[in-house]
Amino acid sequence: MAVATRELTLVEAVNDCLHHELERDDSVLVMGEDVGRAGGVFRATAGLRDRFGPDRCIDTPLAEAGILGTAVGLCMAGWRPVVEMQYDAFSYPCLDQLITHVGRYHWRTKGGMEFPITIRMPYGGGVRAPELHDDSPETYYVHTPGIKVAIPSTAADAKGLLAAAIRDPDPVVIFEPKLHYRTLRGEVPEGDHVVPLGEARIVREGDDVTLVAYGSMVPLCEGAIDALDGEASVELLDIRSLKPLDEDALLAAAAKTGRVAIVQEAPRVCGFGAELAAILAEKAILDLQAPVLRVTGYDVPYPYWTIEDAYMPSVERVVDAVRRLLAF
Amino acid sequence: MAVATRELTLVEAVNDCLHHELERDDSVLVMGEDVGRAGGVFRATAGLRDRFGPDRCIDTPLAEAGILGTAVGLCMAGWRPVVEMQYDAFSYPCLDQLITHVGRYHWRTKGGMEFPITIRMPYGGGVRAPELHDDSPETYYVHTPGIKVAIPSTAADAKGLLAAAIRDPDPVVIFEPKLHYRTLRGEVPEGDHVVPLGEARIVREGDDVTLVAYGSMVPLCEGAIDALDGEASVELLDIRSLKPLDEDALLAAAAKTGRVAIVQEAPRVCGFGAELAAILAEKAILDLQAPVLRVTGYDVPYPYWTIEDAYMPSVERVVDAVRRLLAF
Amino acid sequence: MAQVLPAERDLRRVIGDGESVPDGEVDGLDESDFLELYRSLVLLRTYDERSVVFHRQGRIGTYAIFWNHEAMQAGAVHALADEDWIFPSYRESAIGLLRGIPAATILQWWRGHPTGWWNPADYNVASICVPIATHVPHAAGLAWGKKLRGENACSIVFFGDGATSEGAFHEGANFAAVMGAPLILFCNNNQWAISTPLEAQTRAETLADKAVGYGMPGVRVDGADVLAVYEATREAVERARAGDGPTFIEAVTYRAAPHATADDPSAYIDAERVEQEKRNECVGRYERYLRRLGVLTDELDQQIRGEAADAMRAGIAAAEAEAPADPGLVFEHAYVQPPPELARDRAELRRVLGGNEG
Amino acid sequence: MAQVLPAERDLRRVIGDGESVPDGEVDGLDESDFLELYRSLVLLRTYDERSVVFHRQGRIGTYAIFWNHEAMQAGAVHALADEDWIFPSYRESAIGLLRGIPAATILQWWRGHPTGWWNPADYNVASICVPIATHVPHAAGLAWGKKLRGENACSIVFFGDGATSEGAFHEGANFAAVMGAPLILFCNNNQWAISTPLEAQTRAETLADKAVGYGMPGVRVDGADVLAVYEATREAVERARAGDGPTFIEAVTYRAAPHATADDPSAYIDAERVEQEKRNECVGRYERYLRRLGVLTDELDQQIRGEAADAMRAGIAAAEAEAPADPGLVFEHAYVQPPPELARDRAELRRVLGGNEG
Ligand SMILES: Cc1ncc(C[n+]2csc(CCOP(=O)(O)OP(=O)(O)O)c2C)c(N)n1
Ligand SMILES: Cc1ncc(C[n+]2csc(CCOP(=O)(O)OP(=O)(O)O)c2C)c(N)n1
Ligand SMILES: [Mg+2]
Ligand SMILES: [Mg+2]
Repeated sequence: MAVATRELTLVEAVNDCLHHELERDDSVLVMGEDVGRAGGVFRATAGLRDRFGPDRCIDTPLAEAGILGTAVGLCMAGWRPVVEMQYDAFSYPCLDQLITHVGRYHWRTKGGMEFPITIRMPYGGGVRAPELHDDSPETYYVHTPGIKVAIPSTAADAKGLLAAAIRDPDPVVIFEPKLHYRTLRGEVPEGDHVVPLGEARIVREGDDVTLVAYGSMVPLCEGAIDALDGEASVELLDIRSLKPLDEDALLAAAAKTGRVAIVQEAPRVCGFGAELAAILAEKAILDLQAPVLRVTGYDVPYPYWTIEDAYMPSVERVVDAVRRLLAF
Repeated sequence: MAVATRELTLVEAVNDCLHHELERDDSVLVMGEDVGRAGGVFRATAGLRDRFGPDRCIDTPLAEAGILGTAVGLCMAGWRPVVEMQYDAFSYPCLDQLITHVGRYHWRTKGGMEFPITIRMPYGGGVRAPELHDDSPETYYVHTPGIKVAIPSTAADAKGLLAAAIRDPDPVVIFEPKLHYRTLRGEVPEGDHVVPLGEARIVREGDDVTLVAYGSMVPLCEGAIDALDGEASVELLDIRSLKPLDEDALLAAAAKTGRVAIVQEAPRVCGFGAELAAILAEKAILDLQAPVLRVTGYDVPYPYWTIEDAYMPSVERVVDAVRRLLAF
Repeated sequence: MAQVLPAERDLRRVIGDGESVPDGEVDGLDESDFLELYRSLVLLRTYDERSVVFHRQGRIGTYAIFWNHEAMQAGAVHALADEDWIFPSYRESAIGLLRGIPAATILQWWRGHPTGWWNPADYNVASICVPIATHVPHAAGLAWGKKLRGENACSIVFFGDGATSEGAFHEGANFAAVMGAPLILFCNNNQWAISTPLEAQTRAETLADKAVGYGMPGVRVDGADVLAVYEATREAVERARAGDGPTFIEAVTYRAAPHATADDPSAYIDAERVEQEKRNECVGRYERYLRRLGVLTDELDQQIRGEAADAMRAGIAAAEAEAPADPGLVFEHAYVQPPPELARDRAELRRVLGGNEG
Repeated sequence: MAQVLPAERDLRRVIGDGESVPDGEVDGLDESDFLELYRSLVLLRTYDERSVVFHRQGRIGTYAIFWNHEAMQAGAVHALADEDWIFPSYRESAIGLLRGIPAATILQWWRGHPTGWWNPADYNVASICVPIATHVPHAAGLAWGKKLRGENACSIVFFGDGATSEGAFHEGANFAAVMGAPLILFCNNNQWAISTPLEAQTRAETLADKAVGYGMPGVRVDGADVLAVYEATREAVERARAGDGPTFIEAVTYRAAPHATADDPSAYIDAERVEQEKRNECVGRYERYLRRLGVLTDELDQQIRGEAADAMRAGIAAAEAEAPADPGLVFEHAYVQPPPELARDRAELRRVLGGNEG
């Protein structure tokens, strides 16, 4: 049976998901800075306040730790809070609550209470903004025990992963690639649409080299593959769920070509690419026919935006990595 | 010419260093919770207030973000603040200041101003304490651009790396293995003693397998090597400076045996062990004769202390990893 | 423009010293309330004093002493209904005793044994909060969440004078005020944060003054006066239930014991002041009050103290009878639906540990 | 017990409306001060209005408009000495103009060009703070650090009404109070944080009430009255220099423009109120005051406005004449002594970029 779909932008898919999930479960509420009256600075929450009222789409005081901390208490009162952090770098004040409490409270209750908090935030660079509107902070989140993390790279996944997060009994963080909020469009299933956490997605099939990416690096890698047309047959794996991780898909994609480059926008040291490379170094060592390369942001403060393109992984850098793998 | 030394515990070496550095440079000051009147909950700052006065060894209000945030301003006024976080997990409130400002402010001034902040804190588990006294949070710090990180595993290095940090023009974080504050003793040079950042230390020489570790995992690995006596010849590399990293020493130690296990107390995903493994997967792929193994804490909340030994990397787990490498 | 509500700067007191300061009374308390309060005080005191001994004997780990803090805990809890939630800090570790949590459970918490943790929903007592002030937003969220659901429950959060310096206190208090959450912010002002005295923590004349900045009422009570604490909390609870939002209570006392068993306060504390506080400590003060009232007899006192001692004897026995924790619990309850990696790790650990056993 | 200093709840005003509300005066200001203030206001206003145009023309990026905030910035800065430090938020991005930072520099900041950054020590103006309230502790630390060194400088930090909800504001204010730091906490209360109105931010009657909780004086001034702002800041500076610690100033105004060029306030703002504020905006009010005083003539006004327009014309020309930034700057100034990895990365980037160029 064909599923009805609609063409939506990535941010419209987020909005569609929120409408559907708030409709579906009246314990779901949305809270954050400017999510209500304004519908969010990217309009991800537009229309929710009108439809569900100011008690289910709440403009909070300007205090990220307070937002996440009160969300913990809201869970204890039976709510499923979907928390918006306005921007990646403005989520840092909430890290203390995240590490100290959100990731540990279920454990602390001996499994007695659940903390089904969803934290969603726009992330990533390339948007020509003043500093601190460009970070890729997934390491801080994924390194934290008790937390799950997913990052969509398509409109359909933006809806499906967010729905999975909201319905998940554990705290889940969703990073939304803001660079593609309005530029990426795609067919999105109407109504119920859940993409389970822990399942990677093969974006392109190929035989020579494997690219592994997530979020806004996926369309970038597609660009690189297009640029390599005729030169190499490239497999592209979209990890999309960082924790839980689809290790089988990772190992299969690596084994298929034996040549792997991992592309990540965040700074390199202890980025998620390091985790993926470490897994390969442990579990795919006999399959590897070349070094595992990482193409990443650099370990420097995210730069002034006139030169941000030199900071971000680029088609050129990915193409270069693929060529180096082929030449090895 | 022989350097005069004294036998000190690890925490005494920290204290000795602070006395020496405050004496040496009157722009150095120490600040934190209970560092003054009480001399620190581990007595790392004992005697400083009496000797240098309450303006150079300051009991602050109970606010970690405020401590690190005011330290930024103190630098702008020409001070070199040495900031104590009372415990690993109580440093999390300062992460926002760290990521948002401490790592970026020098860049923001176009190199015009320096922020020679030292953040030191006791870290790690095994001390039979209530929760949140046991974390190994180095990933949150080392992933942050603009920050340097070092972790000593001996009394002499506890002094020498801290001295290097205090004199370094960049922000440096020093994690001190609290499990060994009083159990590890060693000869410590008197007076000036600086261990440059960015130089690893070969602890044991060996030919069959390489163990790579830092902090409290170093003595643990020594125990494992002793347990393996006669069975395997094991090289042990103490990374000790995570950023800058002594990549040459890492690659040399890996190449020497071709079989590497990395031991880290922090949770596995995106731990510093992942970074080390990723570097090997890129730069030592032809030298590796076996998978790169990681022995780490698990990706779960640090447990109740009666079972913490099952969480922490143990001699048994390290020995098991070495045997698996040998059998590969 | 509405008038700002300045902190009530006078310390509220009900219980006198039997001589110069006359006793007051509190409306609506009958003899059974009086004795119930006494029972709570004695239970907490016995728990605390025994715990210090157990620590010295190596039977529990580091322990945060709450000697002379019992009146704040017992008085406040007496003003709550069972559906109201309590958010304790480590200083109120044993407050759950007043809600029926067994002494063994709390002792196990201090013994680092998994049976020391409980399901908060079973007692409406949140987990013991170890990091300072970070539970203030939790309590605000719970209270707000109950209100959103149309339930009548309120919540109370306990924290110290030092905690008022943390951002988490500020954000939680402000959220509670803005959301009109039925929350009682209960500040145990024992005038020390480990070795840091109150004057190094704030320049506010009183901690209750902080309420002004959140647009909520702030009151000050003598924290060693169980009846004054009860009365102030009862008023705050009434306000909360009436939909008038949060209240800040500053209970003023003095830390008459070390911060915790690991602490040696001799380097920083005023020993004379400690002695003075000890002479006027909260359990004895209330006991004398009850005796003046004629409510407490020697016999009754013996019985109440005996019951508390029995509870502690049974508690430590039960705790020590518990089998050692299974190391496999390391992987339990990290997630409701754990990532597959955890099962692999658990199997690996079992293999390695098993290898040792074999 | 000392008396608490409640916020001065009356809005201080100096400049009247020329009709019902009479003008006041400020001691110690001579004609050159009056004109200096006017010059500052006009320069800031011109910067702001031109920037909105430049943004529409695609010549600068997203821009945080400060129309009708000029009086707070000019009035406060006029009360400072050159050695005093200014900690601006994005809302005060151009405040450095008053300290001699070229317009081109600030335009470049909004153009994302590296020449938009400056060395704070050159002007005693800290970097523009983008995240809310996190610079409050910096300003407290600088002021405290100057005091520790025995220097006489103080510092002022600008932040909004929304910022008072953040933990960083709280911790910074409390540190300043405890350390007796010579700091002025200057709150631009424009009654909106993007789309969030003040009543969703706090329940305090006034933001100045927050000062009570830190034991520091709090004052309220009309933020569109440059003389009232000047006077209140001057008093706060005097207090700071006398060693009496920090002061909280709430300057009350109303955001009469969108939050930033990317913002569409029509969904949430009260359009009528905006129109009313616009009629009484701060530059015009002061201009009329000066004309009533007879200090400002048409000719002088023309000249001042012309100078400001020239500065902006020159500024944007200089900015646009700047060569595109070298991508290699990505690696510059990350560290004073960079880890060796960065040199390798830089070489790799050069190789890849070079390969494209070739
Ligand atoms: C965030 C955080 N920082 C530091 C600590 C270490 N610590 C434990 S108790 C304490 C003092 C707390 O003082 P106060 O709030 O007055 O409560 P009291 O212990 O006096 O009841 C400190 C600093 C902590 N537990 N959490
Ligand atoms: C920590 C942080 N959270 C969120 C933001 C996004 N943000 C930018 S401006 C703003 C509103 C600030 O309001 P206010 O403090 O009143 O200052 P105003 O803009 O009105 O001058 C917000 C939420 C931010 N910059 N920093
Ligand atoms: Mg206290
Ligand atoms: Mg505002």
